[in-house]
Amino acid sequence: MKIVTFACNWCSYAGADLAGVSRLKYPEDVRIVRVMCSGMVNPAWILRAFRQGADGVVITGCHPGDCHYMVGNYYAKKRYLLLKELMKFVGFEDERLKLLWASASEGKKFAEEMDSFKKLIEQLGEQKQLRWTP
Amino acid sequence: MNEIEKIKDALKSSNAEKIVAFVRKESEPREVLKVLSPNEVDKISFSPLSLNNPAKLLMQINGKVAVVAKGCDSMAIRQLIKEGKLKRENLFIVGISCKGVVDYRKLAKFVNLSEVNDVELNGNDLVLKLKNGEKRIPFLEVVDENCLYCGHPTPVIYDVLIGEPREGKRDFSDIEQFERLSREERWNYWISQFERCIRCHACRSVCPLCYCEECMVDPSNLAVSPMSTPEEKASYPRILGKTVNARDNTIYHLLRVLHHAGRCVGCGECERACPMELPLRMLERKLEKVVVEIFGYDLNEDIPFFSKLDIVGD
Amino acid sequence: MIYEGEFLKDAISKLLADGYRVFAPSRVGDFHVFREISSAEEADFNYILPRNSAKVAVFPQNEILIEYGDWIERVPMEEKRIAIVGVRACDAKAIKLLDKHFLEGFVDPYYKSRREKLLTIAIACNNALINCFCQSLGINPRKPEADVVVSEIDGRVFVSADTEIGKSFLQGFNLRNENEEELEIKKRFESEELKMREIRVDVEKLKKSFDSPYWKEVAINCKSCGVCTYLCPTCFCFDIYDEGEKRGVRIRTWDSCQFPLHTLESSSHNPRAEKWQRLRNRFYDKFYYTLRKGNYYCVGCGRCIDFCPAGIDIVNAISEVR
Amino acid sequence: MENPYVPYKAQITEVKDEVKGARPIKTFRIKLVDRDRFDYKSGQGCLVSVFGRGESWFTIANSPTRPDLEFSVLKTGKVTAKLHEMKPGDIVGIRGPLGRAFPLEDWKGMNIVTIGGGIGQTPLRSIYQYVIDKEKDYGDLMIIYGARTSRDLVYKDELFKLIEDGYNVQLSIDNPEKDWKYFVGFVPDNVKRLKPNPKDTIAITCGPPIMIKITLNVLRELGFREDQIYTTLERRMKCGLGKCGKCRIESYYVCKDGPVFNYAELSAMLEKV
Amino acid sequence: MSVLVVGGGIAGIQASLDLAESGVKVYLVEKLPVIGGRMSQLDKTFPTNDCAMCILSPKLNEVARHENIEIINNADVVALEGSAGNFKVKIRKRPLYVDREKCTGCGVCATLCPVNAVDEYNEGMNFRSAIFLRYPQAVPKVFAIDKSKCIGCGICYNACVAKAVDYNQKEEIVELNVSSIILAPGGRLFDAKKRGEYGYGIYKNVITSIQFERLLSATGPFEGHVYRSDGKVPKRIAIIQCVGSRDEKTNPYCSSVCCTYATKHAILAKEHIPDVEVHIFAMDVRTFGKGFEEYANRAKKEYGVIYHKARVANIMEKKDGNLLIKYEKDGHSYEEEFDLVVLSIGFEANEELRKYSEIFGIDLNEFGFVLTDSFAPIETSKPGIFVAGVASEPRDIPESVAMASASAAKASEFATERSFAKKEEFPPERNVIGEAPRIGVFVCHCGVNIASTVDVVELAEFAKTLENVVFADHVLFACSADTQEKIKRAINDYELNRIVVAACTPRTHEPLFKRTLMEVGLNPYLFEFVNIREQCSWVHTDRARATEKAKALLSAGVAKAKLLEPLQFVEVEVVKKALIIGGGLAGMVSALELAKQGIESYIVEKESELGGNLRHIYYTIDGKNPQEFLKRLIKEVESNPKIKVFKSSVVESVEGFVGNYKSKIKTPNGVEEVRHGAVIVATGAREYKPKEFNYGHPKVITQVELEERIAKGEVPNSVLMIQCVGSRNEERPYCSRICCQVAIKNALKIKELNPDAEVFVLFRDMRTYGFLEKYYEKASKQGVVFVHYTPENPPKVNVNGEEVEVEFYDEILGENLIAKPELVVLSAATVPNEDNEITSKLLKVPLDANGFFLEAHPKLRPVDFSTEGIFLAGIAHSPRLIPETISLSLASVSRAMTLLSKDKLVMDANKAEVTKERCDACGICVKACPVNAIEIVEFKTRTGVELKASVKKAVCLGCGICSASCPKGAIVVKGFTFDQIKSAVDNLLEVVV
Repeated sequence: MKIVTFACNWCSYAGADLAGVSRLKYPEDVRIVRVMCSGMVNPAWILRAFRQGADGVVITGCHPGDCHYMVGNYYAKKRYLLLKELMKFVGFEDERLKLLWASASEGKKFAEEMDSFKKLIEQLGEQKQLRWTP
Repeated sequence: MNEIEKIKDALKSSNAEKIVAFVRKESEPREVLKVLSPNEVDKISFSPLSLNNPAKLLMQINGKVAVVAKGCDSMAIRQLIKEGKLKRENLFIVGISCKGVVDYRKLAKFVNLSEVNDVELNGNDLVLKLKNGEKRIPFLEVVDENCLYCGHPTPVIYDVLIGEPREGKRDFSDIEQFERLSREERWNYWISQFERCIRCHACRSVCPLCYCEECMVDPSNLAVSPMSTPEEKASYPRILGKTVNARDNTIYHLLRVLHHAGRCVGCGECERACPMELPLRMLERKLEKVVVEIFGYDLNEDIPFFSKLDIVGD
Repeated sequence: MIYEGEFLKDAISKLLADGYRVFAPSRVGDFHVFREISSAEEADFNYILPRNSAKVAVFPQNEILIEYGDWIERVPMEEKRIAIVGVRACDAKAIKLLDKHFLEGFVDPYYKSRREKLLTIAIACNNALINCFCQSLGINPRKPEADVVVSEIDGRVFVSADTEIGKSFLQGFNLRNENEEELEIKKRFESEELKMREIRVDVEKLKKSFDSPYWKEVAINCKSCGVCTYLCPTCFCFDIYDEGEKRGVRIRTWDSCQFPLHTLESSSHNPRAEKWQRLRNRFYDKFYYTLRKGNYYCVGCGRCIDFCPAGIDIVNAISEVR
Repeated sequence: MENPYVPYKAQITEVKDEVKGARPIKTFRIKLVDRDRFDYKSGQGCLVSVFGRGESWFTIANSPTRPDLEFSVLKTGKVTAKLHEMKPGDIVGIRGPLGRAFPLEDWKGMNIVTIGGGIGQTPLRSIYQYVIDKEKDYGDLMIIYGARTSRDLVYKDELFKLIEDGYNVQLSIDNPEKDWKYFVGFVPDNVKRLKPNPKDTIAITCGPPIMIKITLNVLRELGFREDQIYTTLERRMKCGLGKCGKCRIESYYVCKDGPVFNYAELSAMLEKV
Repeated sequence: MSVLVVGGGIAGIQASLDLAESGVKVYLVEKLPVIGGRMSQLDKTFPTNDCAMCILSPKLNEVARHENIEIINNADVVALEGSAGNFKVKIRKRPLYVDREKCTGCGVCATLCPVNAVDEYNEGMNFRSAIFLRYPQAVPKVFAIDKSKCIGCGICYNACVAKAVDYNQKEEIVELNVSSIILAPGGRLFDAKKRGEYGYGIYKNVITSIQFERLLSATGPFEGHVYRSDGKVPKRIAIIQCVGSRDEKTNPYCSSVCCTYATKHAILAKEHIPDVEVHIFAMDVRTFGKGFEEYANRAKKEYGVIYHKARVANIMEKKDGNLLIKYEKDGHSYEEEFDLVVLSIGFEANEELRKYSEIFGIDLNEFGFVLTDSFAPIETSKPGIFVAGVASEPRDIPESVAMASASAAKASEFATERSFAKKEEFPPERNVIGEAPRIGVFVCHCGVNIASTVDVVELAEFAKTLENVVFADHVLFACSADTQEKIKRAINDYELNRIVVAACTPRTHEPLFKRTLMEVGLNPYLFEFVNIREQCSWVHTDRARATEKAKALLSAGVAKAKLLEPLQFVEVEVVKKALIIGGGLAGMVSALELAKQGIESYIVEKESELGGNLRHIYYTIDGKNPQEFLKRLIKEVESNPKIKVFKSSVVESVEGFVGNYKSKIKTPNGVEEVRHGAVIVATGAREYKPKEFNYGHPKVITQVELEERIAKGEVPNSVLMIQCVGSRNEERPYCSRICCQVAIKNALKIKELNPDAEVFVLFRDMRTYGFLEKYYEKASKQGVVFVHYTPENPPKVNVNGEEVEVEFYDEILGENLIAKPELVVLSAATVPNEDNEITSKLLKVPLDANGFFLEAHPKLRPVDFSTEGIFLAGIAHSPRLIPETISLSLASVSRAMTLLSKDKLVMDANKAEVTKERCDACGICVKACPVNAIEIVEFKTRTGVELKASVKKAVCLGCGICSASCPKGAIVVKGFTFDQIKSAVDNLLEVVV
């Protein structure tokens, strides 16, 4: 399983760090890409990730109202919902795309959510719908 | 005075340097968009076969231009004005309250098109003036399906309006019906559609909103300017290869449609242009449904969809 | 010869049984596309012209040239025999033109691997579409050039084979010879012209009007999409690119001279940067440049006219050049 | 070539920095692995393949009379950027020889003038090396070459060596520089100054389009006929076999029917290059 | 001239950094060999549970690197001469026995040293060697020999490759000229043995709070696992408050921080041991700071921490090591068994203060802390010497940090010269454009932190196989000074032009490595950090899989590094003026301090006169006259030529960006436009107008109203005060902090004027923190009756015509009582200003959940906003007392000076940028930008004019909302470009597990 997680620099990345500092465990499949803000996550990256074989993609950002840039997470949510709805519409397993609000102090939440997401993805199995094959 | 004369009169009154309007093709009853000089006004034609959206053509033309625009065309023009691609003061818009256009491919099933001299809408019937005689077809049977869900039959922006204003509607029943299918059914349906796509990019080329000179899905070994460094070129976005397979095609269409959130004007050019008849409008309409129902956004609003922050959806 | 029954369907069943990959028109909604089928039921011959051309069978849109890791790992070649069933005269002629391109000079091994094992079964046209103009290009739609030709005339199925491969294929079928009357019917059928559009190609005029502003005028509404070239049965341009950084495949895909990126050089110079240059290039390519190969590279199928979103019409454009 | 799309395996044996800076040029020397070098003629090219990145066309920069294959690479895109990262011992793919060569056989007994600018010197180098190696077959050799600055000159060492050895090498740079002993000005100006005699002479020019254009005028003024002037063209190339259509000018495929053309052929074309 | 800072704890660090950043030379004297102070021992910080070391360590490194700061470690001040502006100090540098210049901090000596000495850093819970570094992240990273433990075996001397060990090092006396001094030696922790009844030092499982802190810490004795002395994991923990505080026998004052840190300990204990039960025994729960009350509520509700309002009488040890606690609650005695007891020990005055009081000639108060004045909380009794942090009163980190900044402001008044680091200090930048990427990879062991889970050797080998990597190595500590040298050497030797470090989180050490790059002339943006500690080794256990993941992360990092470009810092001119919104105490103090530093300011006050809330305060608890103080302030402000006051005015618009604002002020005389470089928000707060307890009835008034009456001479005969009116409830969960003090102040005043008056105070927790406790004591002694109530059973105020009666439950008597006081006085909450929201929108700065302004970081950036150039002063931050307000206001000036003292501001280069060739000027990004940093601009081209998007670099925050909005990737944030991230994602997925 491969899970790509986009984490905003200010909250979620710090939250993931906290999970580490607290020695909480979550699956190795979760791999974090640092971005400045969840509002920076381009839907093209998400589609690309699925194309390159990601089994799940998580966008994490600050809780609504907590964005370091005031509104970035609202943009993130809009983009996420649009993409998710479209994916659902075409019959893609949209559960594979997840939006998570995690603050810098929610290391525990981060670890738990990653754990349960991994379990969900495991149930779905390997992502084949958008994975590129010659 | 009939419709076409009214249009001509309006165009003549415009003082524009150029006219963008439909002209009848010689070999078939199809109307084609042309750029005419003011003295060629009499060449123009307008009928339920005036299918295309002139908005994209307008972007190529400098100076004052008069244009014949249906409801959806005017939506596109307005959107492009909002996005700074057209200037209102350079446009003279002859708006036409639209009763819907014909699906040319459907029409071909009813009649040998080379026999058709002229078409005209008469009540609920499409009247075909043939080389010998006349044929009536219920308009509903040949109307472009997209027009059945039209939200803006009356132009939203115009200088002269021809015809009585008519109400649009907001109807997502077809989308809702599709949503009720199981996930597997939906996926199978779409994958069988996307499988057919040959990535000729006609959908993108005709779309009035896809005016980017370079697209996200284009390859990256592209020179930006003589001064650009190799790194710059290499950093050009490239999401997909050129290979045409159902999966990459899916990503291409999803990404293209995503860029139209809160922007798609519903003219249906993408579907009309598609040689493989992919139901592209369905995707756009699904997105419109999300934008309208989840976010409560109205295309008529001045503020762009993404910038409207009091709506974040649930 | 005459066949009693649905020859095309029976032929497909036999071809599939013989291990051929069979390409045939298959129905999608209200139209047909040429694609590979796995049973005779998938084919449908109630058509005049499929949306795409039959070139997909010999020159697919994507094809892997090389599979690589650290170095070349595999060079895949077509191993199976291929059959195109239900091809029209225009598309059949187009394959001959593609042969010229791919097999003269450097021999394209991938094309060759398909072509040398190819069986074509054509159908004669009974009707023309609104934008058909093959006759003015010297193609007889009622007498396609193929291994096996099927003509349905007044409810009778005429089957003939001009090539060895066609003849040997027909041996497996229960055919009877035509009688006198039938021979006459067939002869008359083949000599009768269909009513269709005509293209007037004046090479001298084309030569003179190369720099004419006419081309800009024709191209004003051109969208620079690839509909015309991707549907064209004779267009052969392609691109090669590598997918996968560390291990992957070198792929050949169709490309279109109408895309601005087609000719863009890495120095950023683009010899055909403007869309009217590209459109002109397409027209000249079909009717002027390729004369050096001895042919027009147009077979008059009319697809590019039918499906051009801008209504650009090659017949008008070439005929009315000034 | 059995399958002309499949490259030969080759190994880089030497990498030389020609030009450093933002648009660097390196010269690579390569040796085919598992087989001998293919026969080629001056002016022909090859496609160098880096799996994962793609292929790029390079004109072979050394004469067939010399060992191995050399080509010079200006870093502009994905393949060239990758090549620039490579070092001796690395493996690349190579397809060739491709394209039409200079008719050096036909030029026997003639005087040769090569007029090059920037990296356009590559095919000319192959010619002058050939002519030097077969000196008795040819008349006088004049090498005219210039670049924007002295740092942008390629094959500097070799050219200075030729000057030492008494060859007629005429260098130039666009703007004055300290310690520059040779001509200052554009290449066509240098040609104008040197006035090569058109009698029994073939002029081959290669470089930036604008330089070629002006040089052509200068040569015509000096009395060269169109069929005495040769150049090489550049186009986007993918297959190198005259199939993919990208490099096409009219019915010519630059990769197969070119890149060498003489001006008589070029001026007969409708599409001006 | 320069400033001497005594003490290298967080206060000394912050003061030094503020001074240094505003161009003042600083000598930082620390008695230990390393700086970091108490905070370096903390695991987490309340109320955000931020990792203390994570937020401290960047500051440590900043101090170590700052060109204006000289650290004099292992030293004390021994003599002082001269006066303010011209002090001469003598400093004794004790020998480290290690040459500071030579030591690389590699630590080989410590691993070989045969001595086992008690580790003070871990509070005696494990051992260290005689040659040691106090803690791994310590600055300066120099080992020192503890001579008292050294056996002189010579092993370290022989082992040191750098030949840094020098047994013969001698003490040194340094003489310095400084213009002012900041005293920040911190406090001392109470010795728990003095409270014999708790058995500390006798019972093994009774530990102090600082020991518990070390237990919790990942760098503690058990790497973050909480064990008892016998290795058992505790299941029931008791935390006992006020050990050495609020105690007549030891220290009568309140230590202010213990209640909140105990809450933190309880929460962390729960996080470490999910099934643990934690009981806190406290007389009052004093969680009065910003966000603390909410923190305690979370502890109760989310973590199930149990608080007892109780006094612990004694503790007995059982045979199994468990402890029996005897405590009194609601007049009854109880006994309960626990397996671990944590004593929340308080602060005492630092023993060194006595010495300093002599050397410096400054006065101490009755408790031995530095004496200050309510209206001059930063000043000591000697001009030119200032105090910060716990030296003058127990206080928490944010208060100490604010005070440190404030002291920096005061101290720099005397420092007339300012000097800034010159760019030439770094070698000229190497141009790498056009070069093929040559990447150097450094994989960090982080001691065992990474290496125990991830195979770092294999990872370094793997790195060598990656494209463009020309050098890869693994190092013990990537952040150590010797690794920096190694990196520099590798850059030079291998002509590296990109550096990737796989170590901890980039949030801590990124600046360190960037600087290392700059030191060898490499653009700092050619650096990429790969997090294999917090996001790999610490969260995984399976070595093989963790190593595979580390490979993927590294491969993604290298892929991104390939595409990194050199970026240039953004420079902005600074307009050396400030706009101060609000003309109350905070605004005026700020303006005056700015004026002293030579900066002009504009005060915008919405009322018709200056003064704000201070206008309604007539006396202070310590008997000062605020009205006189106010008059003096107003006079000073209005006569100061550097201050322009706009009364009855509001700020209408603020445009621009840090260093360069243009604002419109709507004044009665029309709109004025002013230009300024910074904004100080000092909009204040107000007293809540209660809706409860029949407020509005003539006999039910608020404390402010009472004070007004008393000031007028209307002293009541009987008063009943109700605390927490409008605070600590559902609507306003926060504690208003000041009301307990106000109640006692007024109670004492009434008693003073009318000794026979009856005063009742109904309270939930009396929060008379710090030295205020003595007034609480005094009030009790003077007969003020304090009655506890709970929110579940609040008092009732019944109105009967003109009369009021109050019904309340007395816990000790166990029955409802009825009082009929002359006045019911409500201690009403302090609530945020109504127009905070307008100001917040105007300045684009956030508010917290309660409507107060939200600072950039509650711990270490209490007066900054996350938007640069905007600062926060006074009670717009949160409710606070006069000295605290002054301190916070001075702090905001100090922070503003770090910017206003400069001519040019240098900003981070990770900004959005438009690739013009790709831009279609569709304007989608323009509308998406949250700070309006993008505009459509006309560009001249060869053929005419083209419209393109363009980014105002100084405004851009680099958030990248624009880049995700752009349909063609024409606008990207440098350092996070479309392709850099895409490439990272690709590579993250390519490595097969």
